[in-house]
Amino acid sequence: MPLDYKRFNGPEDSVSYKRFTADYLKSYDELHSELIDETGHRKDGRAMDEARPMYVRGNFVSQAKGSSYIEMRGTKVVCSVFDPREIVHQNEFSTVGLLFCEVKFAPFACKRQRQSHVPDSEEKALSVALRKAVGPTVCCQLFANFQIDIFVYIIESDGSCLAAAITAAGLALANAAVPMFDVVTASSVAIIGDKIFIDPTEDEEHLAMISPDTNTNHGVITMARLNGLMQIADFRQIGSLDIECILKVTDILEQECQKVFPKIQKTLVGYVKNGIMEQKRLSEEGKAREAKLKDKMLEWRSSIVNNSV
Amino acid sequence: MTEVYKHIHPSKYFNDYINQDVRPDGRDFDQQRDVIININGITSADASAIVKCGNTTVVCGIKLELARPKAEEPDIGFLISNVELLPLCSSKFRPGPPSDYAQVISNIVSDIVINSKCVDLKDLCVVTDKLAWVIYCDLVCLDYDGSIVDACIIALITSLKTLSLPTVTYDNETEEVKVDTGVKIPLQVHGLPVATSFGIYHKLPRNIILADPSAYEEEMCGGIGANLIVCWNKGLFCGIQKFGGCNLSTEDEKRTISLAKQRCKLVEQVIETCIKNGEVK
Amino acid sequence: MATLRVMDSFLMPGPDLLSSQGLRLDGRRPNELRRIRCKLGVFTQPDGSAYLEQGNTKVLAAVYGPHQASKSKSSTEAVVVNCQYSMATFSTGERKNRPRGDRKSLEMSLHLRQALTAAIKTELYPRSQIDIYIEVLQADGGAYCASVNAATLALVDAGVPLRAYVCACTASMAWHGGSPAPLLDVGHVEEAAGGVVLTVASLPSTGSIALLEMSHRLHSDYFENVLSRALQGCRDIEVILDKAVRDHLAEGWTKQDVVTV
Amino acid sequence: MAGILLSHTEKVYITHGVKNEYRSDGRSNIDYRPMELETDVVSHASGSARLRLANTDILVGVKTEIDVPKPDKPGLGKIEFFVDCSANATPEFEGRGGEQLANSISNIMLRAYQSAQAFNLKQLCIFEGKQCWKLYIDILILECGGNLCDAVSLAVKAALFNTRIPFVKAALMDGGNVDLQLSDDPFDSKWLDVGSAPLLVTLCRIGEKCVVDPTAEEESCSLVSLIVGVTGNPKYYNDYEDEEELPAFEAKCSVISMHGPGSVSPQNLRDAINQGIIAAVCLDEALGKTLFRERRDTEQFKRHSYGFLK
Amino acid sequence: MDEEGTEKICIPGMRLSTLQGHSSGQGTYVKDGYIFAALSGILKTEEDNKVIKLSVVSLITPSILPKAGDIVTAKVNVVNSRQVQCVILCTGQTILTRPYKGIIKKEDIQLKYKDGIDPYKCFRPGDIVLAKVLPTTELHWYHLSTEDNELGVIIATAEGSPPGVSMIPINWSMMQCPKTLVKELRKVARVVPENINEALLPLHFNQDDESLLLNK
Repeated sequence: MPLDYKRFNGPEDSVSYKRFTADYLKSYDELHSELIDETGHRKDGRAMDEARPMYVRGNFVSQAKGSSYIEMRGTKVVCSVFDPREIVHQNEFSTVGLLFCEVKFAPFACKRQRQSHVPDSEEKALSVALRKAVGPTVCCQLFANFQIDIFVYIIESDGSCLAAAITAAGLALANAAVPMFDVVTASSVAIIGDKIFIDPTEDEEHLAMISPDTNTNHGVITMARLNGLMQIADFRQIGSLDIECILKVTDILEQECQKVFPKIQKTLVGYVKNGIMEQKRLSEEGKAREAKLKDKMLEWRSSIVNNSV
Repeated sequence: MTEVYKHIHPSKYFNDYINQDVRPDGRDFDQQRDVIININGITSADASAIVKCGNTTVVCGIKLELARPKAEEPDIGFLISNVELLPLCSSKFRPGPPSDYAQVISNIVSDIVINSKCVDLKDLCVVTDKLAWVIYCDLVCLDYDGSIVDACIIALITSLKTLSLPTVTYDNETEEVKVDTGVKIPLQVHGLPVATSFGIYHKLPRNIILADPSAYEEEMCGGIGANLIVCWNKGLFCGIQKFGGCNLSTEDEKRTISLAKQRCKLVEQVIETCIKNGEVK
Repeated sequence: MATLRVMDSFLMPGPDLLSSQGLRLDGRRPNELRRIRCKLGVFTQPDGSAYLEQGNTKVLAAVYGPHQASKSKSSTEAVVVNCQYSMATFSTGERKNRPRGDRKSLEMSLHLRQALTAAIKTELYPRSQIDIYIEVLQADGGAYCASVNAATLALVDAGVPLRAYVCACTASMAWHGGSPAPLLDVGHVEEAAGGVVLTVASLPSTGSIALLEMSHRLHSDYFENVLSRALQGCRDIEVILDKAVRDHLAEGWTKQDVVTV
Repeated sequence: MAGILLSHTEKVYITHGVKNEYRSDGRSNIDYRPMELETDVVSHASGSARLRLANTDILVGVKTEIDVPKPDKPGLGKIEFFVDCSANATPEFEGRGGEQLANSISNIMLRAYQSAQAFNLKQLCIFEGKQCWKLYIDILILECGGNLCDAVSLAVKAALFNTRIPFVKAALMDGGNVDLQLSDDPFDSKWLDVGSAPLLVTLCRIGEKCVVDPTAEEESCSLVSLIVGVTGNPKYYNDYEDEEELPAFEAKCSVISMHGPGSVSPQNLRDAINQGIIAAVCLDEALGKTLFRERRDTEQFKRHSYGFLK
Repeated sequence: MDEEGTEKICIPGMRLSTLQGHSSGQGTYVKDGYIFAALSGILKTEEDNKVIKLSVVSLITPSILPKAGDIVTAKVNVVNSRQVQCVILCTGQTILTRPYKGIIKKEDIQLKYKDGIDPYKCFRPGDIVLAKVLPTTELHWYHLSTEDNELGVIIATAEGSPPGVSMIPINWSMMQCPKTLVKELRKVARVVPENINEALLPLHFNQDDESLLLNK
């Protein structure tokens, strides 16, 4: 790999100390048995079908047109959206605008290895997936020949990053007052054997990607959904799953996306309410100032009159 | 309407405020923005801090790695700090490799930390010529609203102060490395550098010094970034840098240095209380 | 190391390239071409396309145009010939990391353009552009020659007016029993052995040379000798190409309909 | 694929055709176009295949290299997909013009081959933790006539089926190095086990219905398409003496992905996945039988090689 | 907030009504015979010719682009003998956070004497102008016109004057700096006063005070 002269680099042979810890190379079975305790609860105490609590807010980045922040315990995602700008290397007339999506991990986002600054294939794949998921919801025909930038930064990653990124982008777009067909929310599921982990953590996702030697189901599915129009904006699966399982998970995911929706709805309505209040306050202040100005004017005019007299 | 005016005629808009002895966000010329610190909010990092100075938000995450020390300096470890100005934090920055400005900021922050000698690099060596710690400090700006260096230094120092190193055993014969995360030793941090940014606004008859400028103020003072950065470390004056902008008179220079000294004490207190509270938790 | 080898070949120009019976490493005689097989119109989407095998070297060519030239390239006098030479990542013994964009491919693209511009009646299409794309599927020496020959066929298939066929051929030099013996159509093994390689692109029917390139050193006394051997190769190739074109045109017609000139 | 301009009425014509299960080339919505397949077409590669699906032309070469396995997966080999969109297909691909399309195809292929149930990387291991084989699967797109993904996956599976990996003797030396001995005999090698390798099926939503194997014209009428990767049945790729020893087989999805700017309704999605699995199972059977027949012909020197000259 | 109940808050994708008797305005779209909201904001209804027009008003300026017929505020960057290049800052009351490139061709500067006009005598780099957007003919360039009397330079600083000191129009083609008294040629816009107070005030009234008071 070529050396990056624009940053400070550490020694080339440096490796994370976690490589030398006792639990670096655990066997599949060990990892598997750790996921669920005797009572059928997950490592973090959740039930199998319980999503993590989600903290949502908009207006996170003061310099962006619209922005959002989503936190699902260990997964923290920031998204900001900027106004349309011209497409640099475009020479053909188009009737629709473009979405430019970039997903990046913080160098310290992953537990295991430090993330390189150079975009890796996972970041590129996430960017493509994000673009696919938010594409159907943005009214692209309104900004033909221009592009809207959507940047997602994953501060900390503990599973379901894509789902969090999509939901955050949907909120940030609405926050930026980009005309949209619908609010988009996403949710993901990890499947290991006959167990379905809703809103998986990094460990659960990691294990779901490894195939056990037996021919059992394993995989991760992420779905993005337009809640008002009841359409599926994106569906991506990886792993190896049979058809019954996929169909079952599709239903579950639809419900999960539906569950996220009210949170986004509430946030957006909250901002409109605040906005109305703010507007009122401003208009009152404005009126007060106007009155002051009028007084001053009268005073001043009378002084002219007096002077002339 | 104000916004339109600000957009169309920015210099006049700004001038109007300055003439009334007030800044557009309502602060006095010397007034700093509030500092908020949150420590160890990111569990995937070995140590972390989130710092907000007004709107400016910087996250620092530290990742520990092990490597063989350099042959010419076999008994010292590595402290690598980088500042990342993301495209999402402001429309000024584009995706791709770091811009010139980002590299300058990265350099300033790294220089301040290395020069302050707050971390003795010899402490980072595990076995001479064989194994040493590499501390990667990644500073990420999430919201760029001026005085980025101040926030970066606070975030970096706070997270260094909360960092502890796991114990490492190195077998000289088999060259096998074992790390025990159960026993951790806090990293020794000597001193506490604090940087304070100023903007110098050109105005007749006297230039005006703006402490802790916002992004808009920095722009009005000429170009992106602060004009003047003053650095104090535990009551010791340890650096001053001036970049472009207007000329600085001697009395202004003295005033900024004393302002920075006051601020240094305040910030120290904030960091100390924050770490204490964190430990109590 | 490299200079040493050049010296070697200069003093004793590749005595190991010919066996005592006067046969080459792959069993050919010095003046023998490798087997050429070709086909026109392999694809439907391009305006013209051709596939050509020269021994183990396999090349695909596609021609698009003439069409409106992109703004930056446009010329009011003549058509712009745009060439791209690309090698499949699996075309060589060692895997290539990228199919094009490296220095060698860019040089090849440039040489192709020079040879083909000489053959095309460029003055017929001002403000237009012809795209010629070459894809080398398998490289076993003489990839440039095969590319030129394939591009000629593709241009014919596209119906682009040509002055003449442009054919390319390589020649090298060996010694047989003390006398110089020029070798025709150099293969990869012979190229790698480090002898001189002269590449000629010519329009045999007009007798003109469009491109001449030589690697390594050769005594000027033997140059004419090698060049004439290469030109002979071009003439031989022209006959093969011509036959391929006629066969292609004859397809779907009965033989009687085609008047053989 | 860009470069195809259809008028509104042409689009309406295609959409109505699909609605009535009757497409402009006479196929029904679940029919594939005829394909031509030939393996072992590139001599510099360990395995190769060329597939022509109507106008779509794909050439795949598989090259092998010895590499060091990843530290967290010591017992597995490596696989890499590289797609190159040749400018022969369309002038838009000149230079780096086809890179985006190429990346999206290589990405979905990589995801489809990710599960061990689709392609077991253990067979590429030479010496655990020290040495393994790395497969470079180089895909060259020579002509685009719609339905690239399906064609690529078919050609890749055929090329892998055609790939031989030399037997290597590995011994651990002092100092942790591995000594490798490669046989000089090119026939001293093994075939790869690719029976379960996945095939991709693209389902293009046109109007309210989904079609398989869309032509380029149909693709330009569609706002969204679903790609389903389905694992293959080893039965068709191996010479089982006894039908009884066959492992129980169930087609599984190894990847599902959506492309294009549109969205689908949940019911549409379910139907499409079902439809995709059925199509993939049929394709897999046809491919396996063809490949197996070709291999037998080659072994008996009956096969005639055509390449691009046919 | 007692008034709050009367305002209907919308978020994108909310179904507002059927298309019968209603029409879709700003911030809404039509799908399958229904009107949906496209922005988050307040629902506004206007009755026009027995058809109720629904539109959603966002509290922050929506992401829009200048379109043909809009009056925009632009800043002049480059002036040459054939055209004037500028950056569009606002359309109407809406601030554009991104700069969009605009061009004023020589023949679109004023209504009369189109041929004899010299762009240097109408605009200078740094001037703020009001202009109208013409139909788009080029990618990424908005063609603008200042033909109308109400369009042209509104803010300009004379050469040599300190920044922030604007010139005052003295006739339709000339402006003067209040500090240095330098006169310069411009294609001046006839600004129709919006605020009666402003009109009553003489123009050399302490401008700094005035603008502060108007900040609302």
